[in-house]
Amino acid sequence: MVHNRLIRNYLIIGGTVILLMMGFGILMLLAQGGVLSLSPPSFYQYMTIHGTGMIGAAALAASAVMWYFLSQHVTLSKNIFKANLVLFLTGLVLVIIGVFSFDYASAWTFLYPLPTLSAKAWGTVGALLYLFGMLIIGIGFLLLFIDTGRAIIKKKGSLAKGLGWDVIAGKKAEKDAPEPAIIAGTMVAIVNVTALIAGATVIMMNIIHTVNPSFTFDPLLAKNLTFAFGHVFANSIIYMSVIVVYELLAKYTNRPWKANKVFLIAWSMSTIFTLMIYTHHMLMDSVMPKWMLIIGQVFSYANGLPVLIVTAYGALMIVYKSGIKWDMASGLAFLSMFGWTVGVVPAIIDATIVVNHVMHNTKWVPGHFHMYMGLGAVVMIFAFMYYLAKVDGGLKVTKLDWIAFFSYIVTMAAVSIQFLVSGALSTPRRWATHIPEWMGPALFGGIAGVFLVIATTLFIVHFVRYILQRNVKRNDLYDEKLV
Amino acid sequence: MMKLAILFYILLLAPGTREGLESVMVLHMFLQLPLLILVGILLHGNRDWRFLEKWNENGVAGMLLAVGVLIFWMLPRSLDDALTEIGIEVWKFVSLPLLGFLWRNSWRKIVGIFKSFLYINFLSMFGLLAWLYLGTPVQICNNYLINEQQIVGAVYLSIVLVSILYLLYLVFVRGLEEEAI
Amino acid sequence: MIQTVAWITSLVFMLLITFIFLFVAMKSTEKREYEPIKKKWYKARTFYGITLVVFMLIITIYTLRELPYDQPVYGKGEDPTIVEVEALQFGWELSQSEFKVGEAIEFHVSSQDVNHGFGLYDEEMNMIAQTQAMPEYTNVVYLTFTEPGTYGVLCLEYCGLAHHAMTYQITVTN
Amino acid sequence: MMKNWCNRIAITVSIILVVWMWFIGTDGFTAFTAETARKNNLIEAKPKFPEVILEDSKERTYTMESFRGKNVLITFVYTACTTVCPELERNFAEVYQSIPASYIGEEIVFLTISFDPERDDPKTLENYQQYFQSDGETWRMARIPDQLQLKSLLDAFGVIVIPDEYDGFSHNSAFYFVNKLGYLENVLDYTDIKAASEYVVGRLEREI
Repeated sequence: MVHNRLIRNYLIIGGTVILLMMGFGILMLLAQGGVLSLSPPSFYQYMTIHGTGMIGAAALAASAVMWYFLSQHVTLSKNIFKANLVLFLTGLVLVIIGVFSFDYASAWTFLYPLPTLSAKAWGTVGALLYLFGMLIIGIGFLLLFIDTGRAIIKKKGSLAKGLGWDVIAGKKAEKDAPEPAIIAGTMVAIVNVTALIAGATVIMMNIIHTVNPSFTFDPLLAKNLTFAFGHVFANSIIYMSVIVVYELLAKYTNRPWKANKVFLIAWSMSTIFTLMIYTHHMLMDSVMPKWMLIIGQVFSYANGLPVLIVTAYGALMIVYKSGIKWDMASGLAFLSMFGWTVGVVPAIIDATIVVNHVMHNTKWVPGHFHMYMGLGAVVMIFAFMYYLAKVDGGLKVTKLDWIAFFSYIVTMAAVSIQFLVSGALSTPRRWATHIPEWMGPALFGGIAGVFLVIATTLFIVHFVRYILQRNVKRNDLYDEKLV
Repeated sequence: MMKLAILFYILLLAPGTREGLESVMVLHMFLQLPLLILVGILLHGNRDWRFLEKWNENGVAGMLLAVGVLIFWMLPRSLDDALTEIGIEVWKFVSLPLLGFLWRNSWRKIVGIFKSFLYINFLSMFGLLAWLYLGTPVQICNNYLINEQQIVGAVYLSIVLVSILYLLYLVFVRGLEEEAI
Repeated sequence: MIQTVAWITSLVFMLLITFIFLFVAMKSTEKREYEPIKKKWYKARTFYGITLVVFMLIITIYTLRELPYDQPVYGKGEDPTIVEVEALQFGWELSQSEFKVGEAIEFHVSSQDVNHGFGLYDEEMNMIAQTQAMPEYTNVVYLTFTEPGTYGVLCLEYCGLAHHAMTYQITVTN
Repeated sequence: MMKNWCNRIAITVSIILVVWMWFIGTDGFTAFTAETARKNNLIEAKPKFPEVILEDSKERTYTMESFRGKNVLITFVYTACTTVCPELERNFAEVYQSIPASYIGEEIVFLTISFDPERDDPKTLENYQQYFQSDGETWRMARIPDQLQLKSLLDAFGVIVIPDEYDGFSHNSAFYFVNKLGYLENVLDYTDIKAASEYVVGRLEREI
């Protein structure tokens, strides 16, 4: 029933791309730290590929996590899942050609009209390759999430029931609430289909403008749509991956992690807030309607509540005095909840308008998302990789894996914190060169990054070993093996 | 059904209605074009059309052609050319009924997920066109005034809004009994 | 200074969260029945949740009192100096670049090509204000310099290959 | 099996048909609006500026013959226009200023032609000049008093002018580059000042 080969392909491609993108991250930090001389065009090309690649790869791997657990409850189309992978790789190739062969470097935010007005740094071809690449990747994901949504509707009747609104309303007992995988799947289907509609519109718009520059569009609306797409899509990564935490911690502790009313309300809140709070990216556009900006702050605060009160709290409660047997998978799952929670703090601080006024687009911003992506979402993906290697391949971990585990925590935290420190020092984000006062943290981060890459490589190596194993009867035997 | 379709077609071809509908951009785009599509749908009716069972087995071929024609008529160029070039005008009266015919034939045959995909795709395409026609300061169609362009944009926008509401109704309230979307 | 407050607040809460997770991890190997734990901590959660919501509400109200978008109230005869700021790849054009301490200034920021960010830095390279420079739109920053010195304008929105070179200098005298 | 084959052929044929249709309809994916198509055709056809009599702001009358030996950059406007024309002329002025002074008047003349001869008499045109610092000599503004002649010019250069309900016109806009022999050589996007002035300067330098 579960198509492990496809899942493995998703994870290994996602994991490897993440690893490679870390490499580009190190190069950028070292260049900013003043020890590596990198020409600005190369720096910005690396920056473009780093952002695009990280988000794309993490979303790819996260969708495999969701697919694995969701397909145990609803009927998902294997063909669509396969098509998404093919489209992703096709799009990726176009993006890579656009960036490296045609010097395209508009950052993954490609704010209109930058793809067209590049000050002659790149031509129409580069921009079109990149934009079409993104469009193709988007189509793949759109198909995947439509399939997710349709499968849930088929099983549950409607998306409202997928989010358990009938349970919230009291029409149904709490014990009949949908499984966490279904709730998360519903939420992600809703927000990502919305995000991808916005994304397709704004990408097509950029394509039209690139082909025919006399067609102009409203730049403020373009910015809104771009962030509505980018913010939601990036956010959804963690909501897809978190399913592994629900499943794993419940199994390892032998304590049920069932949805109750509070849980359901929390997820419904996340659904709505995730769609609304992209405006916190635009707090420094005073031409925006003021109420939208205030919403940006208020709901960014509120969006911290579901995770702080329900998800993280639930994780702590389930682990507390449970006699859990720690292994790499459960350790990473627990770590990821820590990463997510701790990453919420600088995010909320930055969403405060008065703070944003002096911190927006400083390195504080990458600081907070490296924290909850690097210590949160991506760690969930690694947790799933170790879980799969164990239950499906019966692969044992070595001491090296544990060394990698702890060095990953330290180095990823170091990378995030150096960004935050830089942000507090007002270091602007996305600068190819730094003045001497700003170089220290960047250099520190670059060096930490090298160790981070080593740790991640060990994670990936473990997973590759599992893939390369032969003559193992692959099946889901977790119950016997864990307890 | 078929008689009705032919009658309708002749009516649309009549010089009076034709010129009347084409003189105003919004009527041209949102009345004449859809009515021509309707002709094709009526022409198809409820018949089986045996040969299409073979040639349009899973609906993909028909749908591709239909969508291709539809996108062609959304290019601002085509609308302009239909007024100035007789060849394009003839093509309009041939291709759009064909579109309706193929659409009717294929919609029931294609897999559910592609219906959803098409629906969602048109949301973003119509939204884009609304944005283009409403916002751009340059004249997109040479044969129509700029303010006509904006009315067209407004109609596109309203179509998008209604479609979004309908979609929300479907996925949150009614659910997807097959063929619903 | 706001950056320091933000940094310290973040640090405090991040450390708090770290301690809680460490504590739970340390207690995890002990084995107890789940039901009593659940009961006790669900109760605690209600309290914790309410406290958190109230705390956030207070912070929200406190931080939303004065927003950088609001035009300050000018005293009688105190007309603000309006400075037109135009950004373009890759430089700044300001209608005026010398100011006096205490002078009420409004920077009207726009762009001729792509999106840029108008970031104002003091002599120690700390940011004191910013807004986005957008084509077709004009964003406004209200500022009154309190210290004389040389201030910098840095581009804060990625705008192309010379983004980092897009700087400008402002002089403020007594 | 047979059925399957038919279906596959139908899909392939559909795709080919669609691509072919788009290809024909957009002149090989080069022109998505009638305006671009018009420009492309003009650049291809290189029509001659017709024999029409111009009357400029200084009430002089002449034909294009008098510019023989000089390139002429042309725009079409009507002075009562409040939307596109002022922008067109502002951009025109910027192109004018970006041309090296030694070329101005010697190698190239700027010419703004009004297609509203009734309202745009020499007096109005002279007024209009002041908004854009046009000197009336190296950048002239003129009308074509004869309606038939005007129409022949608009038709030759593909300028579409539709009267609207508020006594104004909807019209398409561009910079028209006419060479020393009086043939239209290029139609430039008026919104892209940089590209237009680069083209003109490059063109003049090549000639010298």
